[in-house]
Amino acid sequence: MAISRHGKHTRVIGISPNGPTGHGDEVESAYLAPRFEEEDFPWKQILGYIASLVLTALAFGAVVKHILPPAFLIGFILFLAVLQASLQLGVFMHLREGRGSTWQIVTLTLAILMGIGLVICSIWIMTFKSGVS
Amino acid sequence: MNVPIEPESQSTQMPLEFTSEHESLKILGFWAFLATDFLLFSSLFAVYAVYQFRVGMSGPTPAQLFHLGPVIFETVALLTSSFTCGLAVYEMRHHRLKGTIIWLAVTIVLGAAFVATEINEFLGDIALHDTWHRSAFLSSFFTLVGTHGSHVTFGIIWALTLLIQLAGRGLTQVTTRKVYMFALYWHFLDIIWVFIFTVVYLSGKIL
Amino acid sequence: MSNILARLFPPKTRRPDEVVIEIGIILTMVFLVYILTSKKKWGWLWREWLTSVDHKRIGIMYLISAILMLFRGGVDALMIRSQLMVPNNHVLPVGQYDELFTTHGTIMIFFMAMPLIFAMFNLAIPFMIGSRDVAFPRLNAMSFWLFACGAALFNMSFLVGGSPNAGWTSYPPLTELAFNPGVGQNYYLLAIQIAGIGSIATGVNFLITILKMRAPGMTLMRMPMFVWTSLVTSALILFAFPPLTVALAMTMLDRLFGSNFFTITHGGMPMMYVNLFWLFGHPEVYILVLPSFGIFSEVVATFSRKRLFGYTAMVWSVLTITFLSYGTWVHHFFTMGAGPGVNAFFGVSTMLIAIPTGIKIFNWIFTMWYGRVRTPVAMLWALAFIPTFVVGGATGVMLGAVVGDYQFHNSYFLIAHFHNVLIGGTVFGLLAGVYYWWPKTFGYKLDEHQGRWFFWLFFIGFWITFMPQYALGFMGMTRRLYTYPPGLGWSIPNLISTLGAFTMGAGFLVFVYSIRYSYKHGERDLSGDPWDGRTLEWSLPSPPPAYNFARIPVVSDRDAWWEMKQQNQTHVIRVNAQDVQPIEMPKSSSIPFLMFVAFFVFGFGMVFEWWWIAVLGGLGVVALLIAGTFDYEDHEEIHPETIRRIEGSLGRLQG
Amino acid sequence: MTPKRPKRAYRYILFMSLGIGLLVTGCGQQYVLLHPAGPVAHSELGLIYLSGALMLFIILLVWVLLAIVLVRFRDKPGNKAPYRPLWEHNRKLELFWLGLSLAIVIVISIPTVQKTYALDKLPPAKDPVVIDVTAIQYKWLFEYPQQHIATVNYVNIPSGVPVLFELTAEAPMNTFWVPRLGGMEYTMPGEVLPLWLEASKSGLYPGRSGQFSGRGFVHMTFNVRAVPMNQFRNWVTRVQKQNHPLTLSDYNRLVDRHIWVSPATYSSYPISTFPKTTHGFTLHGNMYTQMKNMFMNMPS
Repeated sequence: MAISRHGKHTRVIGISPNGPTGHGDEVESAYLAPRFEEEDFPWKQILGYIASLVLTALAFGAVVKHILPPAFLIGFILFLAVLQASLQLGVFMHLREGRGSTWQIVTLTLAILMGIGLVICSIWIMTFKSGVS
Repeated sequence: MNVPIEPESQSTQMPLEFTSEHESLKILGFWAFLATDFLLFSSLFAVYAVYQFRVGMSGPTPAQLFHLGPVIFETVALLTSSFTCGLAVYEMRHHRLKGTIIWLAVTIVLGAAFVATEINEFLGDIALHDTWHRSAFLSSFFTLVGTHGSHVTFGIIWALTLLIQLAGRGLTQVTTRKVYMFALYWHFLDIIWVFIFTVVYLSGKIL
Repeated sequence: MSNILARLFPPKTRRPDEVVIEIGIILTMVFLVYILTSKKKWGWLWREWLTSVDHKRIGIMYLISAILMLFRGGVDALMIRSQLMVPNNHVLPVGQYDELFTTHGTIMIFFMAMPLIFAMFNLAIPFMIGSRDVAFPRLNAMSFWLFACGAALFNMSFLVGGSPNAGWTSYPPLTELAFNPGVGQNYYLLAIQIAGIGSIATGVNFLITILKMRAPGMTLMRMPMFVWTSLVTSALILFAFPPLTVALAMTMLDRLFGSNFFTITHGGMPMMYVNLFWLFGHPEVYILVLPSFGIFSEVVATFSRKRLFGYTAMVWSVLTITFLSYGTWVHHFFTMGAGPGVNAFFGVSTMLIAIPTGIKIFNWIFTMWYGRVRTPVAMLWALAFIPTFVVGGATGVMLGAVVGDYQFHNSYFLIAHFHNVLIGGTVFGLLAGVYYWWPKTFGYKLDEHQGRWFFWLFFIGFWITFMPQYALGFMGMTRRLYTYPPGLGWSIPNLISTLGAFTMGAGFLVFVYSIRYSYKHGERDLSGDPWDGRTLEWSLPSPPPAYNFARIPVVSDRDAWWEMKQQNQTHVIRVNAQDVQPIEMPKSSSIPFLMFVAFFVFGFGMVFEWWWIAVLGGLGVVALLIAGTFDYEDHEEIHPETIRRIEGSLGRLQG
Repeated sequence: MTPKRPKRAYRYILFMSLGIGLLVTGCGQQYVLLHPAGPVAHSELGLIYLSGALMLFIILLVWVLLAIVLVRFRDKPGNKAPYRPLWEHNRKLELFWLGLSLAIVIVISIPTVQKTYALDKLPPAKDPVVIDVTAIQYKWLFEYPQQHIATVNYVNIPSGVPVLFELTAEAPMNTFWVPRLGGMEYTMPGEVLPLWLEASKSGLYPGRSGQFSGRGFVHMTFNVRAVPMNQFRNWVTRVQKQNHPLTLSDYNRLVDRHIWVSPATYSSYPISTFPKTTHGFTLHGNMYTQMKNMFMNMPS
């Protein structure tokens, strides 16, 4: 069952915890139980929007002002980008919602792992050439 | 042993787009597609990361090529469109057809502004002969950003067909599912853009 | 006009046998058209097959295409082996030899093994999980037609324009315009790209099908092993194909639009292609072999009359293989100087895969332990798989040991290794599946006696063909060599190898004859359970009705059907005449087939750089997508009366 | 179907003769990988033997197990072997083969990692001879930046001294492979990859390419001739005195893919040739060394 974290403004649209999905046994369906939440005013969306603008401004400002040495600066703005992405996923893409949302989280997590591995390994492989010392 | 099949009565509590078991499968399928698309962009990012300093004999470097002004505009436009798209889904979940259509239309307009700015930026580069014939860096830059741009363009066409369907059929199990899927796609493109903004444009100005 | 003709039919030396083959292909097509017209079968073809979204029909179409492609790829192989039979041979012109090994590899991987795997998916998985269809039937049809489009485009290169000639891996800069000006490479890029889109769609489809469409009670750990391996294969497809898409697209942009990804000027970096290609290519190996592992698990358990040994360990090893397979791609280019750190890391990760694979092999052997092993042809293929695949796996570890690979890379040792894995693993496994599920698909068994001939010819031929190639590797023979001088000791192993290849070819002919023979005289399968099977597909009549299950079974154990038989509960799969409900089934659609046409036009235009044709095809694709989104009538109901009639005629009505 | 004694004996003989045949032919000189002529190839062969032996053990284990199972548990009337259709789990057995595979992988991994790092470094004490290798469509061009001479389709090296090959390509990729001296390395346009090899004793070692590079790929062969150091020096001096220099027009003829040339020797080469293909960077024979050589070779 979707747990409300927003007090009384939140109307939880849920299914009883043992609500079956028609697949799997009880243990599985505890994870796969449908979960949804929706509010009476789009606070979440508005806050998310403001946060995304602030994060963008932060990254932009940091780069224009060159507040850190390049390596740290890139790390910092990448961190901000990851925050932004999580924001979009959580607020706008309703990642945790759905019938059997576990599967979309698993798929996406795997894809993100693979994607990061792909980029890092490619850089590692392609830019580091052995020299005979 | 006998696991009961889901009673339809419980389904009515769900948002419309999830009520039909068949339609909700498509949403999960779309997540799987997004995972694939994410890896497509990862590959493009990997190529860009390796190629960004391979500017050839005479090509411009990232710092020389990029102008942050239009990029900031693009970023804000896309972030805002992501917000309006979120509002469209919010309206849809509250069964307000008119609100859904309006916010979706705003999303389309903002998306179109984004694409127009990007095309304008590209045309500016091409006018300066900074085409992708010049260097591997330019090839990877235009391909990465262009792939994102064409995704956005495709999204706009998709949203237009959705508007027609919404106007004609109202909010049904099928149309809401389609709007929800479009929203996922649109926010996903926003995420990709955040990384393009960071890895391509901002990093290009740092290094 | 003459310009166009010169591009379509470039002036190359066409030898008489080529002309004969080309005329043969054209005559066959004319003949087919004539037969269809004279027997008035066009409507039937259109309604029952071309527009069908039924996974059974689609599976059969995959199967037929795969067998055709096996023939084409096999002929390529035989011509390669003929050329290499004796030293200093010039049976084939050098250019044609280059085309042959390219089309052989590409066809076998992308247009034979992949569709055969998808055939198995389509013909078995919905039955095994107790479902009436796949999650997205129309997408399924589209996958098939995109594959068919890729295959058609690729094979057309033989007739029109010229074939690709840079090997199935097609490393740039050899594939760049500067070194490879013909249209052959364009065919390669477009054909694989289009078929690849179809593969990704299949991956999405079966991932969701298996995750969400299982019968009640079938938990993950109650899924048959083949369903497990198909699940992870689908995931692998999702995660592995994007890098290929990117690599192919970039090569295409280089060739057609003058970008500089893999060129040797302006900072292009050919090695990036290699990196991306193997990012796809290595998981692809597991995409090809994991379904066979699954088939093998089913077949061995069935014909040992015993539960699969170490099911949990098998599941975990499959998952481990999947995960590890993404971290090993560099072992395909240890010799590209990425440095000792990279090489050591990827060398060890490669060898780690041997652990779960080893576990699986022992589990299969111990599945037979304390069992009762029958050996029909399906089981023979599965039994042949173990000793063959273990050699391939073992030589794989030798190749994974980095500095050993410095010597083996691109030598015939490697050739022997991957044929050992791909034939011994993939092909044997899939043939086991073909023999195992043939009665379920068509309602009759393939002839066992002829099947044994096929098996022994192919199996013995395989060992004769590829064992000498290990020796050739130690003798320093490298792959893709057009010819070789005498005196290096290569002559005799090559001769033996060629004889073996022709033995395999003879086996294939027996197979084709056997299909024809069994169609007429094969043993009909009336029970629906010819092998005394264990999983749900054997609870259905052969061939199953359009809706598969009149009544969705409830699963309480791993080998659901076996368990029902043990407890004399087989009647539960039968539906009561009174409570037959209407069944909603997907409706046929012409869009997937039209997609084939549109993509074909697009691909053809791109290959020849006739942009207006390409744009026309591209617009067609977009138009069809839009048409699809406005098509709300994608389901229809089967009337209870129809179901009652069908089930009644099969003798499957209760009461 | 009962197993017959004579048939088994026949199989036994067959396997024995096969094994012996393999062993005998394995010692033949044509198995170049088994006859290393230098430390690199020797080290690589060591690992091949180690992994090969362990793998042979696994292969035989699996084959024997399979044979036992097939004989013992065949479904035939009167088979007395136990039948336990529900037996699907045995922790000890499963742990045993998990441990076995893990142990084998560890045993192979350790020397693999060691040798990967070891072979990446030149032996410290000895001063290497540097040879710049360019794969052209369909020739091998060898340039000696220290001696400033060039050869085509063959290369002479001193024996007992490590030789550093700096590999690049003018056109599609090839691999540089001299099986008896050691494993291969790619030649890539725009990149320079190092590969060191050493011939312990004098001799003629054939080399070839392992990466298909186009229609004339079959011609991508060369010979490595290893001679003692003093002979090598004499040869260099002779070449510098007697042969013609490699002119730019010669070079342009070399890079024409339609022209096939026989082995050739040049007393010098245009300094720009090698850097041209690699954007002015080589590992050892870098611009600095080359310019130094140029000055040293200039008639004063």
